Amino acid sequence: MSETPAAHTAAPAARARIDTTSERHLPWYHLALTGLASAVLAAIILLALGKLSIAGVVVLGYLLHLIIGFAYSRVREGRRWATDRFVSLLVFGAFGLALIPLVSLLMEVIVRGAPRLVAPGFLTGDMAGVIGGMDAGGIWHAIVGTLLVTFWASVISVPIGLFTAIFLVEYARTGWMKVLGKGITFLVDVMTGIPSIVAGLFGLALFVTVTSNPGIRIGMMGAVALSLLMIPTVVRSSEEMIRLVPMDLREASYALGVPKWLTIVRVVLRTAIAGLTTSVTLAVARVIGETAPLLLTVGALPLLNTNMVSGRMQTLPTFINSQYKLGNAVCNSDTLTNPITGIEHACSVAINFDRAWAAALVLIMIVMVLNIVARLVSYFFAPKSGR
Amino acid sequence: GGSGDPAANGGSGSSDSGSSASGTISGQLAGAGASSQEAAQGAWTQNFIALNPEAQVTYDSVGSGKGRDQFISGGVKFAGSDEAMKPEDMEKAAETCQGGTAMDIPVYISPIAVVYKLDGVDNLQLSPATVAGIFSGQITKWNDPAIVADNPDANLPDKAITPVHRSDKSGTTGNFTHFLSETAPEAWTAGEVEEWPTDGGQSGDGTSGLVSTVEGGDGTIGYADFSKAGNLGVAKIKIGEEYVAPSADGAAKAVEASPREEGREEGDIAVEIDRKQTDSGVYPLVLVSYLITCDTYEDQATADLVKGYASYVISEDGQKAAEEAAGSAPLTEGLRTDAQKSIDSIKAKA
Amino acid sequence: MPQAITVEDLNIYYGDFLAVENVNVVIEPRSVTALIGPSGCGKSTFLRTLNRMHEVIPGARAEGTVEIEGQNIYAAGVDPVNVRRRVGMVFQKPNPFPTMSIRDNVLAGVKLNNKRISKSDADALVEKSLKGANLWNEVKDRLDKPGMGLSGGQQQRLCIARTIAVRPEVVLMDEPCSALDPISTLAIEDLIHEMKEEFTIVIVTHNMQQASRVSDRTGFFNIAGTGKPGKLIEIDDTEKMFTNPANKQTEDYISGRFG
Amino acid sequence: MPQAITVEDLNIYYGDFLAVENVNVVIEPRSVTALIGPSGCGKSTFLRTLNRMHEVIPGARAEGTVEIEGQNIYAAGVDPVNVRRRVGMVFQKPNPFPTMSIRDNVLAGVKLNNKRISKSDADALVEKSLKGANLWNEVKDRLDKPGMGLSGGQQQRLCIARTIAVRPEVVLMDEPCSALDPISTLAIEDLIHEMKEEFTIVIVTHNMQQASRVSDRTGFFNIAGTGKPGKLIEIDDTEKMFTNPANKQTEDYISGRFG
Amino acid sequence: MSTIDASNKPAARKTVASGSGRRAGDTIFSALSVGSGLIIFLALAAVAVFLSLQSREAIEGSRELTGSADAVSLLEYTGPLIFGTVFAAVLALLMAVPVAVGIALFISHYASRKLSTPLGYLIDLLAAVPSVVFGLWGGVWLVPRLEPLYLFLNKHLGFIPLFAGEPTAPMKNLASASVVLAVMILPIITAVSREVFLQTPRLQEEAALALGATRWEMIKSVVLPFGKSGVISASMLGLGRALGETMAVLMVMSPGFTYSLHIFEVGRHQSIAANIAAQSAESTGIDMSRLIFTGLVLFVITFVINAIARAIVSRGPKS
Ligand SMILES: Nc1ncnc2c1ncn2[C@@H]1O[C@H](COP(=O)(O)OP(=O)(O)OP(=O)(O)O)[C@@H](O)[C@H]1O
Ligand SMILES: Nc1ncnc2c1ncn2[C@@H]1O[C@H](COP(=O)(O)OP(=O)(O)OP(=O)(O)O)[C@@H](O)[C@H]1O
Ligand SMILES: [Mg+2]
Ligand SMILES: [Mg+2]
Repeated sequence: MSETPAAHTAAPAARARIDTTSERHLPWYHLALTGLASAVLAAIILLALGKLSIAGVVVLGYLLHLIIGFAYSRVREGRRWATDRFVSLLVFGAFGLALIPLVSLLMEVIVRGAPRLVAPGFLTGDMAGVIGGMDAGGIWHAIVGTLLVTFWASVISVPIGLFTAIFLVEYARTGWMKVLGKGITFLVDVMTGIPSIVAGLFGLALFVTVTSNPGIRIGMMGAVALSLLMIPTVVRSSEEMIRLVPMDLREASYALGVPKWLTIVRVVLRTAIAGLTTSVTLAVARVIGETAPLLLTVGALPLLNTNMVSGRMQTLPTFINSQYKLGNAVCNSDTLTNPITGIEHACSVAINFDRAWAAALVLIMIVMVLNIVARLVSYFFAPKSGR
Repeated sequence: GGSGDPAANGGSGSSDSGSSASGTISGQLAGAGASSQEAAQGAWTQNFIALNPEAQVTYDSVGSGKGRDQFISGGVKFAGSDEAMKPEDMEKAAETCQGGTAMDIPVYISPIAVVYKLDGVDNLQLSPATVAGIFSGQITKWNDPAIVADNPDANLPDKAITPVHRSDKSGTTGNFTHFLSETAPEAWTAGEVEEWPTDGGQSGDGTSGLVSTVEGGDGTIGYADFSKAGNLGVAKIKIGEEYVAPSADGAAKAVEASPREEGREEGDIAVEIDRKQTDSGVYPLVLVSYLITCDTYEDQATADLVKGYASYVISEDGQKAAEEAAGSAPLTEGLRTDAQKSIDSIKAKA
Repeated sequence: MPQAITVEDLNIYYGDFLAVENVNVVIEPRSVTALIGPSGCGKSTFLRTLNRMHEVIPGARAEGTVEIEGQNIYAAGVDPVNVRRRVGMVFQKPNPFPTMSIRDNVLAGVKLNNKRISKSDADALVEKSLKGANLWNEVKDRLDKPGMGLSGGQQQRLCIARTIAVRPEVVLMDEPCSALDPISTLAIEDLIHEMKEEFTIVIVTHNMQQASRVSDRTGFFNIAGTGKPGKLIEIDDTEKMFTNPANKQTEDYISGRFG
Repeated sequence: MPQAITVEDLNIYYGDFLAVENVNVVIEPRSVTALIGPSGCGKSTFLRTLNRMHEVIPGARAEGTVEIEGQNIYAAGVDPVNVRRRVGMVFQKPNPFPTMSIRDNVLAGVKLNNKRISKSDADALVEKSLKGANLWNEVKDRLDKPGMGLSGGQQQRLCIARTIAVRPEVVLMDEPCSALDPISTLAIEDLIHEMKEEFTIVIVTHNMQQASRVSDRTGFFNIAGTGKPGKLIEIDDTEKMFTNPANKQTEDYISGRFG
Repeated sequence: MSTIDASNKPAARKTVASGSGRRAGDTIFSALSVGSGLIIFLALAAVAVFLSLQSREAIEGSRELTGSADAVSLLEYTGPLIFGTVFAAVLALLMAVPVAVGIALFISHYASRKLSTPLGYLIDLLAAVPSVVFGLWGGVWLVPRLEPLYLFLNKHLGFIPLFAGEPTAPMKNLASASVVLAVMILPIITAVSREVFLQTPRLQEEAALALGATRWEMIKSVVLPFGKSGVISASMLGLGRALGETMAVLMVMSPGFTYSLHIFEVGRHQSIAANIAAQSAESTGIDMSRLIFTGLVLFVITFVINAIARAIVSRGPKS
């Protein structure tokens, strides 16, 4: 040892005073200043190029700030703080970036969907007798259909998914169970890759074979097809959540003479409930907008049908899809008469698109509500850290 | 299923409807098939239900191919198809049709428009060869001499042409390419295809996808049901010596004047559209879509139901409803008479 | 009736690694047995075999016999859950249930097993157990607050309250006081004194004074080196162990402490 | 040069809850100061304000001044990261980095400041730090194994090694020995003796003997009751505190321990 | 306290050995767990069998097996589809994972508690948007706005094969499809990563901070290693979705069947799922069978990709 480690890490001379100016954390407004400078510079550059726009200033300004902020911090605060600043900027940038699609998408859907959404009878009516460009029609039947099909898909996949996750975390620890567990984990991963349309084809083939009725189209088929898509999401994310429950807690419970299954139910699941609700909500959100499998399995119907095991059903995604596919409507005459109610309606060329956007808005709102419910659940059941 | 269910699997007609003594038809009937017919079928089913409140007819627009498949397997009692049944399909359908035969009945005629988006050009006129040149990639500029020759008065820009085709397999593509291969065989060599024959290029899924792609670009051109053209420019096509805009009338006339396919069973009406006809006012770039039914069903109830529905579809009322709802061309009198004859032959298994 | 625990030829493994070798010992009923020894010698490991908590770790297993009430708890057909209900355990790190209030934490042993208990009984049990753990005065006004809100020492006392609320026959304690302040420690030590009237207690501790204060008998574990198995070197009356141990290793270890 | 730490009018809050009230104290350089007091009185809380670790907890804040080298570490513009680099900390529960090997755990702090440390320097530093924490012999053959594979006591010693590897000016220790066996404890205590030649050390301990053995000065914190703030009752030379404390509370507490 | 003692009095205590080995609750529960695992096994086996049976016609009728020049070559048919599918999904993943990790970190370690909950909620909302709507939005809003960026990259970085080629408007190309896919898989990766990051043991974070680490250094040395496997499995979830996504790709990309690296060119790529959706309506017989065969191939691709991911994860340091 030619040199003791202390010599270079702890030699008093090498120690800077705490308030040393060579490396110190500058207050936040330095960041704001560099940000402002970057924005101004961006504006000037764009002006020089003759391409000034707000979006351009934001984007170029952000990129410039990455460089300028870093360089400034590197000089004034040193390498470590500069890196820290840089990463903070990246992280904030990532968030801002994600807001772009989110906001624009919501805006787009709201702007295009809201007018039709508030039209009388849109939320409460169905499509009976609504033909051509008739400026009428509602989606109540599709809302109910979507909720039913998704509900039943959850009824099928949440228990299976949750129990599988429990198996993977709590049981598949030694011996043949571990081998089986590895196999299942792998298969679940593969399952995430099943294209939704294949799930639909499978659900169709399954029911046709079992009932030997080639024309069968019922809500339950859709639920089964969707659960095929939902299960892997449930398994994967709830597995993650259950794994995060500290071993300590299980041991504490075992030591109190609580059997394994009660420990899992009352301690593990209870502790993980917040994460589990998120998983299930995510899984529901994953499938609630699926079109292709439902198209093949539940068909379409302009009326309300709440029977899951008999008759076709309308759902929001297939409704959106078919309205979009119908495209521009024909308006050869100014008015159209609903053959069932006999009421005369105006004709609108864009009505199909309007209905599609409005239905999309409703679908998003449904998931929002589901999310809020899930959040309330996790809020009330999450571990109380008390800190 | 009982009549309480809003819809059920194909054709399980309720027992009391058999002789339709009350004058109304009842029972449940499911059909599936071409998406081109979706708007028209919507109008037909809804109107039919309004006329026969005891009846329940549904139509899933799953595509012609799937519709024929389901019809052959017995999943649905009628199908909608942009193409007449092929002979081998006819054989397969014999079982579903209780040993009888399946029938193609033309019910939906729609002109196909060549749509485009090109600022400053409102009245585009194109000859079939030019269209074929554009879509086969030989003509790439809007101010190409061939286009200029068709439009001597227009102010055509020096802009690239972006042809847009259907990315899905479709009857519209089939009719469009058939038209090109018949009228401009030198320029269009790929023949009649339902799937676009060449790789690459701009395309859209379904009519809506195609229309929105054409709308989304500049200097784009595509083909779509005339009724779906929306705000896009619609080109006049050179038929004979005239430039003809697509119209319901012209389409119906073109179908009327076309021969029937030979060698078909009695009652099976497959139109072989004559794309080369040049009579004044005809528009032979047209799509004919069929209703496919059996001539024999397993029970009287189903037979009555199908018969009633099909009759309504081809009736003057039905065709008018489709015209209003879907912008299709009403069947001409001659075709309707033949179709009615076929429909009248529908019966239950002895 | 608390019973003697008889351990015979016990070998304890983590997978293929023999962590503790050939333990033979009789633990007297209604007494406090302290286990001491250097870090890593297998005290915790051994303790956890006494209520079959060891096997909770994947791959961990024990060979040999541990008899309670003359019944080998490792015999075929014995339900580890039953064993653990009668042999309670307090851990080294405090581990209250994060989803439960202080009150529910104390009642966990009862409630998690879906047992029904009247509110007044529950209240009485909570008070008694918390008093036993010397925590009552600090938390009595916030029994419905989460258990995680307590300081480290308070949390550990909560865990002790939880364990004694089940009133097991045997209580195993793995350095229960290492996170406690002297006053709480003292209270726990007093409690251990009280408890041995009724329970058999085995306690792992690093604090030799604590061992000498609370225990009737003391066992000394040692380890020859890393990767070697731990062994029970000697077990004897506490007084004898701390004044006149039979084994040289024990003497070295104990005198090192007081050196 | 290690420096005195001067604390003036320090109030420490968790959100709205005043946890520690009005501390005024001067901690001598190159000395060991022990902090004792009952559980929950705010020893850990106070300790954590000395290197601004307190503010890591959401809602937690401190008011007042803490001067090191005559510079108030709570002054505007002072970088808490710089403070922490010079005021190291060992925690109550061992917390090695689970994804790192033993070697990397020791080097974790050093690598932050000095990216390009040569392999031989690093080796030497690892060895020296681990020896200082009395862990070298146990782990020298498995430096590349994960730190979590060690027993609790070994883990805590690894954390100590990690902290002293950075060689800070001040070392704060929050019950560093509560999970250690006597032999390791002794080694750490020796190490503390050695370290005070160069460092200022503040140690929280429940073990009053440890306080009397290692510290030059001892501070006693107390709390009037739950929900009340903790207070520094008295601080004085260790010998005086344990033989003749000025304050009645201190005497009660200390004699309770030895009762 | 007589009541308590009564419930625990020695007479009421059974012996240690009482009870019949394992209890019924445990047996049922573990049977349910294993059973659920087996159901997944069966479901997947059923899907695999279904796909294989249905694609038999295409395989048997392929040029490879029949040798006839008229028959469609499965290799030639499927190859570009595999390429397009994986290309789009991988691009989407490359774009989404860094952003998702950034957002997850933002929510877990940068934003204040008060802010982070609604922000997390906002991102979760994206998961709720049905893919048809993504398709609509992608076509109407996104594609025109990406156009200048594409042209810029194409012009100035065109020497990179990825950005080369001739972009034509509307930009219904692989790049647009990947961006839409990235947006679609963002919420699921974010949600899972965020949850994992939030679970990082406080003690370890404090350990790093106490050693004088900056926030980023703390995150780098503690949070990311702790969350690594979570992020990887979240990414696998996202990748699975990207590989199998149908409607959005269908609506945003003009398909083509080539092995082109030029992501800005239209009509060069197609994904398996979108191709099935586009073609299946009008396909019957062997054509349909061929489409189902591509579904089988997608299945196998997920198999392979997951196997690779697994190998990567298990090679990392074990805790
Ligand atoms: N889960 C485990 N897997 C593998 N080995 C383990 C495990 N837990 C402990 N060991 C090893 O078993 C031996 C005994 O460990 P144990 O925790 O019982 O020691 P201890 O005497 O309780 O130590 P301490 O006083 O530090 O708590 C040690 O060598 C340790 O490394
Ligand atoms: N994160 C927190 N949030 C709110 N209050 C806290 C937090 N941590 C501790 N407290 C409270 O602050 C007070 C002082 O706690 P502290 O942990 O400093 O005590 P201590 O003296 O270190 O106790 P022990 O000896 O048990 O470690 C206690 O009343 C405790 O409940
Ligand atoms: Mg131990
Ligand atoms: Mg403390």
